[in-house]
Amino acid sequence: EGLYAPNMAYRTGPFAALGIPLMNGQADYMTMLNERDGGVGGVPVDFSECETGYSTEKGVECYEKTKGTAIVTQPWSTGITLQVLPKTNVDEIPILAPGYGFSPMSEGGTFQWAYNPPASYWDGAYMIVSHIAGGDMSTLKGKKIAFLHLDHPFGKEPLPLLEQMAEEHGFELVPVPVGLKEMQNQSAQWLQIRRERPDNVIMWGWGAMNSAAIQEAVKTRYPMDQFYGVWWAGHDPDLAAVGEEGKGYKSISWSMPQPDSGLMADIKKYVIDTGKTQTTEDQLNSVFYQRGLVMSMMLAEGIKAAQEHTGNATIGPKDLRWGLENLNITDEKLAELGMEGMVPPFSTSCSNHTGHSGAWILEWDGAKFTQASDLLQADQSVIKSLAEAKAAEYADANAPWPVVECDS
Amino acid sequence: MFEGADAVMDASAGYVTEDGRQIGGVLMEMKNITLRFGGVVAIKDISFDIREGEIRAIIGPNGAGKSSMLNIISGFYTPSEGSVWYQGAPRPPMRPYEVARMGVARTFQNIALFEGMTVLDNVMTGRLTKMNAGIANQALWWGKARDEEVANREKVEEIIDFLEIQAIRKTPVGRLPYGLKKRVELARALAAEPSILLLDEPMAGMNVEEKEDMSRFILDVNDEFGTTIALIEHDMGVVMDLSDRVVVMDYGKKIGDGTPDEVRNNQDVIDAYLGVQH
Amino acid sequence: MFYRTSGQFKTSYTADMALFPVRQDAILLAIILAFAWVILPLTASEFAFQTLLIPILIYSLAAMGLNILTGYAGQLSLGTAAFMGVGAYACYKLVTIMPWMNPVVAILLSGVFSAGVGVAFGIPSLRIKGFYLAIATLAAQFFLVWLFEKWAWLYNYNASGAIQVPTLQMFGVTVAGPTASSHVQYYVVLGIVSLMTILCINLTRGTLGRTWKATRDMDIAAELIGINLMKSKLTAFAISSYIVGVSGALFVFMWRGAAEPNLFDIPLSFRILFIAIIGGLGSILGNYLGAILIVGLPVILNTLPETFGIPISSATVEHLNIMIVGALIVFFLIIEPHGLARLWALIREKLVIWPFPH
Amino acid sequence: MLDAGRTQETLLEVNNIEVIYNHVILVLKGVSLSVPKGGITALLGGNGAGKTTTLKAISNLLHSERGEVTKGSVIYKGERVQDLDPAALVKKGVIQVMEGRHCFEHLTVEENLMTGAYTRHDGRGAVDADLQMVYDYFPRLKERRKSQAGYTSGGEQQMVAIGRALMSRPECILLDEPSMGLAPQLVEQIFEIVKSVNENEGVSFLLAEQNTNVALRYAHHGYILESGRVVMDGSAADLRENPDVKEFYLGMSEEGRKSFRDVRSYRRRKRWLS
Amino acid sequence: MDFLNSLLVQPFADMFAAPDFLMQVLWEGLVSGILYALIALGFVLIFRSSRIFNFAQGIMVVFAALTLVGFHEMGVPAWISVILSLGVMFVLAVSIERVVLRPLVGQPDIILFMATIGITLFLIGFGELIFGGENKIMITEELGIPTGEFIFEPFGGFLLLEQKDVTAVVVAAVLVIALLAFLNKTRMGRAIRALGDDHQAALSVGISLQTIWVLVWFIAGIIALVTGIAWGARAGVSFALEVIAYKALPVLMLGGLESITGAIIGGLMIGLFEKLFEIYWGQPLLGGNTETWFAFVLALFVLLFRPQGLFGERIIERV
Ligand SMILES: Nc1ncnc2c1ncn2[C@@H]1O[C@H](COP(=O)(O)OP(=O)(O)OP(=O)(O)O)[C@@H](O)[C@H]1O
Ligand SMILES: Nc1ncnc2c1ncn2[C@@H]1O[C@H](COP(=O)(O)OP(=O)(O)OP(=O)(O)O)[C@@H](O)[C@H]1O
Ligand SMILES: [Mg+2]
Ligand SMILES: [Mg+2]
Repeated sequence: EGLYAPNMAYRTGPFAALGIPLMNGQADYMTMLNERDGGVGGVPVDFSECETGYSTEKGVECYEKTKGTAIVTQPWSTGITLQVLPKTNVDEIPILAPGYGFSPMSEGGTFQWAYNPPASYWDGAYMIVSHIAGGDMSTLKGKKIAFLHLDHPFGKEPLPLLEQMAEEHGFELVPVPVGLKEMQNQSAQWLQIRRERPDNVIMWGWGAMNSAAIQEAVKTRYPMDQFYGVWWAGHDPDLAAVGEEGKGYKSISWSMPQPDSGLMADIKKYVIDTGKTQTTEDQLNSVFYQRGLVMSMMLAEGIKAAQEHTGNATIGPKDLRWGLENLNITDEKLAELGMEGMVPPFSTSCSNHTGHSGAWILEWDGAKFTQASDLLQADQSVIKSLAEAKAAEYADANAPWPVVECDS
Repeated sequence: MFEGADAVMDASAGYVTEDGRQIGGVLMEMKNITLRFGGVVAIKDISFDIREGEIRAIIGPNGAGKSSMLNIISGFYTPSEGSVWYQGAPRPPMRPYEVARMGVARTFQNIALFEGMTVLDNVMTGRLTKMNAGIANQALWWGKARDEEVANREKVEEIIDFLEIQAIRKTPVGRLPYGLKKRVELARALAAEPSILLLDEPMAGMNVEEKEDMSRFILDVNDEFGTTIALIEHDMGVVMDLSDRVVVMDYGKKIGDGTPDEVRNNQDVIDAYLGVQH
Repeated sequence: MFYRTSGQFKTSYTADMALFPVRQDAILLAIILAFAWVILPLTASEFAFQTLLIPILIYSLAAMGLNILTGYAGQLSLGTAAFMGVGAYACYKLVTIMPWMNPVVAILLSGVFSAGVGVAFGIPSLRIKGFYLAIATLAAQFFLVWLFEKWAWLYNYNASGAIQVPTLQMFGVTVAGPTASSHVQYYVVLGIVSLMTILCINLTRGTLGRTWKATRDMDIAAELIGINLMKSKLTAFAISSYIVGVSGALFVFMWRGAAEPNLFDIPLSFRILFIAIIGGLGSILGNYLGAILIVGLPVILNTLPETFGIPISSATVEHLNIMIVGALIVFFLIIEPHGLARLWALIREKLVIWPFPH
Repeated sequence: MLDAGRTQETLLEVNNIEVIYNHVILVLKGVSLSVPKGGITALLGGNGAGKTTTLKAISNLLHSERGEVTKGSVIYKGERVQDLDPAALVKKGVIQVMEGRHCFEHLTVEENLMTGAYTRHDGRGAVDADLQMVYDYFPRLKERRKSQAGYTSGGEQQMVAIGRALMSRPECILLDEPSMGLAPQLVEQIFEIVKSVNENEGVSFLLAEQNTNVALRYAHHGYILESGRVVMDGSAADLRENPDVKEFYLGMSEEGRKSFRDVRSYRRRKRWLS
Repeated sequence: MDFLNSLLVQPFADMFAAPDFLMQVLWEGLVSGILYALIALGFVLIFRSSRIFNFAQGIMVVFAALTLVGFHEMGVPAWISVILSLGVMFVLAVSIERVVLRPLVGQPDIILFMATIGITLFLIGFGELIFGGENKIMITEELGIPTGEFIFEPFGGFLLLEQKDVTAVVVAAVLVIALLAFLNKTRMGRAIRALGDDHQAALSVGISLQTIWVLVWFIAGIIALVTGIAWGARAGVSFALEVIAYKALPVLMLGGLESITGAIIGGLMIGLFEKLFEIYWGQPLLGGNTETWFAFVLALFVLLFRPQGLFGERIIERV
């Protein structure tokens, strides 16, 4: 039958706008492997989707439905991730949550079955703040930074880190929550921003919230170059709607579209031209579509590692867990995959389920996103200690929670 | 099975009717009642009394304020001026359900049955004031709740027998024809064992035969249980035959009060209401 | 023929008021109970427990709570989910503050909190009626969900703002948390739901039930025949919210394992309202029928394309699902506006006189 | 009191109709009657006899109550009208005044009357003239023209309902229990108006009534309906003299009017039911 | 003391300190209020004519806007797209009348309410199937709606009014006046109101339910399209817009379910008060986001004193 790696997609509901290009990218990568190489290690990958509409309830239903035969769970929402996290300990099935989920999941000793490579939200928040500081955190003193976020587990994720940093570096953090129902009607939030006059705005937004926020920012005359978004807030069409006026807007990203890469050539050849996709032509070089490719690459590499480790082409969830824990995405590896520059190199281990690849700042130039920084890195000494503390807290609150000591 | 009001009555009052029934003292008295709705004056300074054991009719043209008067008696409207005296004392302002618990039961001009319930349940609601088992008891269908249910069911069955509606006991009232609905409404009112029963056009929309039945029930209730009855009706035949005394209202004012014969011959009443002499 | 009731005479009012005056009903119920308590647990798969059995029971209970308020007492509420939330958060606080507490006791206790909140939000019903009241209940819906989001104490200051069910044990058996077995959870849910059902049946056929129905059918008349509307409405709010609260606690503790505030948002309220209405307002049985339909239908629809091997993307299936559920709601309302329970009653009436048409 | 001068041309004819509610409740079991042009025809009978149902079957208002005519036909001016919708029938000149008044509570009295002219397309002038006519018949309505119908008294509402029907310039009015809940004087008044509308405007009436006494005084012809069947019919004068009608519908015994106090005795059964 | 200060003194001090900001807040409130009111108008119209509480009004807004954008994406010129979208709304009205309303005539209110929720679900599924879930951009410029800004500098501050918002306000005003005239002065309008009071009686005087309902749902569809354009111009068009439709509910409650005037005034009040509350009390004191519930609570309080809303028809309670 092949390797069953279902994806809990959301092509419906209020967040579909974001989900569709990402899920297209993910699916296309696997289709390409199946077409070109007959799958991974000669075994085809069954990458069918289970629609959740970003509803946690449906997500759990998908999890229950697939967990018997699936080798991995890709929950695709922080809410679903949190929900299935305890269950995976029992069911022994790895969660792959690339670039989302619960930041302390990097602590592999505590979260043995959860992986969120290549970077966590805390990494992202840290890098944005350090970019604002221009590398010198002391310049932050006395600054005011507004944190515009979805009032939802996802949006609140970076708060503990940002609060800690604000205290440490002496800037004022103004959290500005956006309710799920207010996503498209943010005038109150932007009035607050106008009143507070923050030096920077960091946005942790999702779905329709981002485009509304960008439009409001333009309207309020907020200087775009002081406005930063998480990697989910760097969706090309959102910016295209404001065009020139969005010039200067920045988004952190651990992926970078590479239109001329070898991978894209293969994708075109095996997937697009054969019509085995839902992708539209104009999506191909967007940030989100190509990020989807990277996500599936991580899964495929995990599978490969597991196959090599066990010596079997057909692997189970436990084997994949080992594979995801031993990802080693080097520059050479990326070159081999035809993905140079699409994602920074990183590797995972038992004590590091995230990889902490670092990320770039992308900047909207009025027509497209361009790379606007070198590779940034979060200071892991700060993040690690916070993650350890929060992981311990989590294990405590959910006792008895199995925890292992990591050797590596 | 019903006891009338057992309060002490004004001993001096009381009279004997033509057919020899002893009527007691004043049970309820309206004193200078005025009722306004915004600018509309529905009732203007009306006073009259209802004596224990009598059948008192209220008649008058449409919109005279008869139903409003009944609504005042049963506490649904609060008079703008004046007050209702009950058993010799002014009644403090109270909610309709409190009035009902004092022994005032009624039927409605436009049938107000609980359409979603069966006849039996409708009549049982008339006895809700008599049931007071706790929620826990009821939830477990145990002890007091259960005994109460059985005891009250027996009472209700007596009333159902009395009004000859046994056959439709378990029928949802929504499905009943008009005449039977009116009868069920009467049953519900009787179930409360009222000391005074207010009937708002109990015979509207009935044919002669059914009116005859209804008359029989009203007389029996009055006779057997000594229940005081206040009655609004447009069928002059019924009013003249059944009632002991009649109040006539017109545009919110009282234009006559007395025995049916007195009223029938009152020129004001003829002009305002009867049209031709009945 | 199987449903012939002739020959079954009642000789006392007590017998006439028994729960199942018709023998066949009692037999049918016995069969269903046997299924629920013995046969299903033996045969059902893990998937069936998690996506059908447990949620159907929990949704039935929530709908029953709503039905008390809307179907029996006539007060339309659109805020059911928020009261489930109150139950769930109350239960979470109870078990985290007092970890020694028996989980079932905690679940039953948590209903008390939502009953209290329910009464507070029920007070406007004394003045406000009909759709105005329905919209007013949305105030509870939106305010409470907002509160779940903002009041960090409720979720023990978790960074994510979500609550996570800890592992709970009762008499040495794990009943909640990730390691609890579906069988155990199913029995806990079934036990509580069965108990609540019996209590609800008794309440709705007795004094209180009649008070509520009178309030529903014509509140003015009810007050004029001696019913204290305030008491009637507020008890309905209290009892309804209690049941809904318990169902909310079960929802999170016996099924979902975790919850974020917007889980208790308006779509859940509507789903429960659907169950109550499609099942039949003013009926206890209807809640089960409605839940089977509304919970079961999407699960079945989801598996259909696979079973028939129709190549169709999961998103399209989802779109079609939503359309079909919407269309079916309209369809069932047209077939029998009084719900599946009434449909069953009609069938039963026909069976009683079968083989004669009238 | 059949008017000799009137034409005997049949305006409306009901042939053996059967009506079933909710697919199961058989209410009319073959009712036939005819309404002569320019006449007042009374449909009498007890509660639940099927009077309202008959009228609704004619005016095609049964559908919204889940009822349907399963047999027989309704002929108006020689044309089958069963399959028309109510609006088309109103245009043809048949309008029903429903039992229990059914005014539009939140519309003013005058707006209520104006809705009666909904199907008309003969210009403002004509409608205004008819409005004036209605006010002439019912001066009381003119006084209350600006108040919401929901706040007018029962009698006034009945006047509104009849006036509203007149506004459609009908040829035939189906009048359902006009006397219900009205004071005796008003009952007379309303029937007087019916009579003068009938005489002055030439409108035919089919009226369902429980108040047999009054109805037979104003009608030309009567039908008596019991449990969904016509059990008797004849000219109003004949019916009034019939001993059964006298006993059961007029409340008279051989010795004249009975008192309601004396009805506690055993009653004779109706002959036609045994 | 501190608390009282921040509750009763500070907000007003803030208002005085930055009057230009206050004016901006009021304007934003006003604009969202108008947009809520537009959604509410559709509700009111349908409620008046049939006592149906049309929950689908919100989704009709989304659906209408998506249709418009969808046609334009297919290359149809903007104004032709508008006409085609109106055609679609008409077909929708006819189908809803045929398939849903006609078989349900005479059923209790709550059943019809449920049916409209069924319609809502159907339209969501259907709309996503056809248009996909992506956020679309309203064709504001193509429709000739001005997109510039008016900038004022009151008290030396800064006040920005977007021209498209101004357009929305003007359109809303025109729509309301037209609707009021239609309902109160025309034969059809009277028939619509009559129908709302008593279906049976309306039938009996020859008012055709079918015609009126199709008409009313079609007008509601037109209002939905206008609303969709106005909202879409602000926030883009996607199904996420549906949640905004909930805001029409407190507006209805406050204004009264059957009042056109009520919808407008209720909308303005809700828009203004919720914005003021959020900015001056909600954000500083309650952690923000009070807009999700404030409107409902405000309406609830008003209802405690006027159970039929500010402009609703008095509930006639008689026995
Ligand atoms: N709740 C109310 N609000 C405003 N006006 C009212 C109200 N109730 C009654 N009225 C008015 O008071 C007057 C008296 O009405 P009431 O119902 O008492 O008359 P009635 O004598 O019972 O007439 P009928 O014989 O037609 O029943 C009428 O003009 C009526 O419109
Ligand atoms: N919508 C309905 N569904 C079911 N049965 C009905 C319906 N309407 C009337 N009936 C039944 O049909 C029978 C005849 O009713 P109808 O209203 O025609 O009687 P009526 O002669 O007008 O009586 P009344 O004098 O009470 O108005 C009654 O038994 C009634 O219960
Ligand atoms: Mg009256
Ligand atoms: Mg009738």
